Amino acid sequence: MVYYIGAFGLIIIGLYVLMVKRNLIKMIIGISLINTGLNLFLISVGFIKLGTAPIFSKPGLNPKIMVDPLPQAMVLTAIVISVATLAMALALAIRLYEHHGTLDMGKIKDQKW
Amino acid sequence: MIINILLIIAFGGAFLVYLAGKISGKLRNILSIIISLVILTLIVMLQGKEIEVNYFHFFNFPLMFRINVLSWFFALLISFLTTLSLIFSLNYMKGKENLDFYYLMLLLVNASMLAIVLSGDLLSFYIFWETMSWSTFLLISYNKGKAINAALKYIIMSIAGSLAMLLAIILIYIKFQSFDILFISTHINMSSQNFAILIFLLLSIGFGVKSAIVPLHAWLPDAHAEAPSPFSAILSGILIKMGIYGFLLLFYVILGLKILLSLNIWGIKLNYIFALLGAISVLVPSMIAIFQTDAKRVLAWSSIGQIGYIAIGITIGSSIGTAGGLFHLFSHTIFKALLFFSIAAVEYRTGTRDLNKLGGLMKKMPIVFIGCLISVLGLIGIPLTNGFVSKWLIYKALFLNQNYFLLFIALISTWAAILYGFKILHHIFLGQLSQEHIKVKKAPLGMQIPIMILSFLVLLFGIFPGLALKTINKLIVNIGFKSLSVNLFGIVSETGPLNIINIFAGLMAILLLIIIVFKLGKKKTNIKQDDNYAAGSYIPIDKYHFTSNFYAPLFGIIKPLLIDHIDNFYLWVANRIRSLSDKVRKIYCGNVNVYVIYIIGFAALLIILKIGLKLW
Amino acid sequence: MIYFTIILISIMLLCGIIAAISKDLLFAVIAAGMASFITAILFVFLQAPDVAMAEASIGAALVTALFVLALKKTKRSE
Amino acid sequence: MKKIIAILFLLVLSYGIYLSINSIPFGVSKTKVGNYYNLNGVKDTGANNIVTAVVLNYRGFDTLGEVTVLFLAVLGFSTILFTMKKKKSDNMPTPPSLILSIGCKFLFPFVLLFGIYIFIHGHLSPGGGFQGGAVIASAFLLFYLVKPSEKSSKKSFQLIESLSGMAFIVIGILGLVFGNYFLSNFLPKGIAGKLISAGIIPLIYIFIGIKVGSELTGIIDRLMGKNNEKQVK
Repeated sequence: MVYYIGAFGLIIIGLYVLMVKRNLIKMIIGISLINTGLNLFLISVGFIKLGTAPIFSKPGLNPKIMVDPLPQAMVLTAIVISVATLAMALALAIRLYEHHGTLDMGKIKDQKW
Repeated sequence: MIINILLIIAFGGAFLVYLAGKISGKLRNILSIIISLVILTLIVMLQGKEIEVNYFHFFNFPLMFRINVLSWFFALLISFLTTLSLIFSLNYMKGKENLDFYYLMLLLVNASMLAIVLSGDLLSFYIFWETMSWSTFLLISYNKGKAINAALKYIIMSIAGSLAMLLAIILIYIKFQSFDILFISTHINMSSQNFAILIFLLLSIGFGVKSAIVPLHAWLPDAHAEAPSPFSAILSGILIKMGIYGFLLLFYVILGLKILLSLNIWGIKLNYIFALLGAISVLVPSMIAIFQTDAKRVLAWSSIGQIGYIAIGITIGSSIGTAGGLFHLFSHTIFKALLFFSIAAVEYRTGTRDLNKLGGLMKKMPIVFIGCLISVLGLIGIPLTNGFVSKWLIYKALFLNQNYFLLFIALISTWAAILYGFKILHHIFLGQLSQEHIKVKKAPLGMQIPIMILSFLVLLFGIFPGLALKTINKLIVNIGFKSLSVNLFGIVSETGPLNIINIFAGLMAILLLIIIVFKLGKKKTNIKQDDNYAAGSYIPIDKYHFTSNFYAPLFGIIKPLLIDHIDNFYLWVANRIRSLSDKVRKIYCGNVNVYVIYIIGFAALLIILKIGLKLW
Repeated sequence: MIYFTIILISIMLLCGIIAAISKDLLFAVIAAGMASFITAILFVFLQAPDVAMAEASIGAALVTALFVLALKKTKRSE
Repeated sequence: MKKIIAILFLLVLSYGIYLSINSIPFGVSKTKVGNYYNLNGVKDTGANNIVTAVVLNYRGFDTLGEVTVLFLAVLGFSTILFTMKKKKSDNMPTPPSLILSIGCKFLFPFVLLFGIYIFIHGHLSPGGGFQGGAVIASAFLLFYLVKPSEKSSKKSFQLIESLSGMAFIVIGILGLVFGNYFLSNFLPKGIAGKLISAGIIPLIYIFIGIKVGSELTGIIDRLMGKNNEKQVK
């Protein structure tokens, strides 16, 4: 249960950052926090009490008390994708900084109508 | 099978021409003309046949093509005019950009119009209607600049119309579980009157936009003026008649004469309302046309007026009226295309179509002048031109139906037509030749040929109206009217026959009289035009061009009538929508924080609702 | 064991809050990386060694490095 | 003002989340498919690591898509930073300290080796292509920390990346040829627990490792701002 609280705590902190902060890098940090929290939540959903990792590393492991491998596989790929998308977001932030000399969303007027 | 081949040639040929244009321009020109001629021949071969082809099964709906007299009549006009327009384009469009695209779109418009008149079910009708709308849109915007605005206006109204049409088609499908027009027409009398009225109104919006009946005409003047001139001829000559085809289909094929005449809202007959709209379309645009200075704009407004005549003719519901409407459609196609071609030829040589800058071109471009003269005579309805026959039929029908009010309006509008027809003729070909245009040459042969063919046709069908009237008679019998007694020179009706021979003889007698009077009378003395002085100083030749403010007293009288209130209304609506959208746009402020707040806020709202429901 | 987990999670949330409110972006980035690293430890507790490995190497190391490099190209304070 | 609204919304959201996660029991087996994978994974695929089996065999097509997304993101990243100007301060980097430079030089081959170990043993022990690739990328990060002026050949990275991506697809198509479907395990499964076993799984994981490693290294390389000198001039 405490894992759920930790995971959603991270997500809500990330959302707070996205809603309040205007600095672009800060917002990307917020996104990465949401990412981490979501991964934690997915893995903790797949957890089974007293379960073992889904790896037959030594003989005599009972497959019936292994934790769910599916969320793990999904999260594994999600982490790798997240790093690439974060890198892309950072690249955009860097370009915006070069062009406008600021990272403040409120000051970048080109984005507004 | 022959219909399938026809349409494959029409659509495939359009793309083939486009590809040929990538190889060489000449190949493209030749190929396009060959293709249009092949289509024309095939359609001529189809005369009098009634064929039905299922070409495709779309989720259990058989889509079919069907040819009968009505379709054949329209298909012939379409392919004939397209061929002439292509021949005309060869010279007119020479050296312009994106010609491949132009020919592709012209042939696509042609092909989709053919497919519309040949389609036997509402679904394919709608599909080809849309391809026609969109390819027309692309062609109108061909000249860029102002043309894009005109094209946008066109396509927005067109989309509104086709959406209404789509709604009607869906309603029909829900009611009858079929798209087949014949099936619907045999089962329509099982449905209630309100359903028929609904279908009538919805489809009328769709067809009315295309045919530019008055409250829906706002797109037409801009589009006609801004489109490339050979296409303007198609646009005015045949494309707006697609709306009339739709009306014919709706009135006499889908609904049938009996139901059409019985439709009413609170006792007012719908077809009378429609005829009244037609009358307004005749009167007001004709008045507006008088005071335009752009030649193509005059013709554009005049097109709305002539469409009004056709609308009056086909909605009266008598056989002679419908015949008159169809004959006027036919004559209008010929003489309006001729007028557009003449103006285009003048524009091609002089580079302008501003009426106040032109003048005195009669001797410079004789063939074009004769073509323009004949078409203006046809437009006005002088005897021995086809316009006379069609207007005679329409007046006759109005007279027989005792619609004296409509008759009065139609007559007044003819008077307006005389005014603007004369204005065009005078401003371009008569009067003083401007110094700029002294070196103007004759129109090239490729332009003269279509002009000559069309002039010939105007006179041919004016003198021998029976040639066309026989087909039209067959057509109106086909859609459920009683037959007219038609002969080569005219028509026999209840209150008196129309016989061109008599008129011909009478006119010849008058001509003879005039010649005799002039020959016997005093010899005229020639005075040179610029042989005169104002207050002792010589007036340069250019100052003799007195045609800048034609009909000024009249303008003072009917000025309030001439404001295009309907267009202003549309603009008002558009501006309202724009300002509303500006307000809505403030929601999307461009700040990511705010967007996230929207998302979270909405989620919070949902949660509150959920909890609230639980507490309830 | 459960107390240890609770302590770890509170540290993780604390790191997240620091990352959220810190004015110094470098500090915030380090805190976010810290939170990510603690998540990797939690993955081990949750019997997911694969994911833990990925999170430790990517989430904690690479992402932090990316942020630091990006900060070098822009500016450090908010 | 914005903060108050944000906190208010988040409080409501937290309450909603609280309500919904109450209904998700913690520490209980929930999915049938997970059980199936655990029971039959070794028999079906020959891989000891069920996560690997899921990633590459049961849901290999997902992984292909995921690799594509990764590729596209990196492509977008490089496109955005393509014409970046070099800052003048980067021309004179402060030299790294002695400990860092010696330590990194010493560690670089071992970290690289560790990464390769991880993705070769992906089907036997925790780890695999993604993790191994990330470790390789961090090895290169260490390398760049020591020698910021070192130029790496961008072309070779791209070549390796494209070739390994293509190899993945080629293996998939071979599966279509020799087996029944795309990415089917057409090689013999061998004895579970041995290094050479589980058919195509280690093969694919090696390619994924190389691909992810080179992509992430490319990102770091680009962000370090070394390859831009050519484009500026």
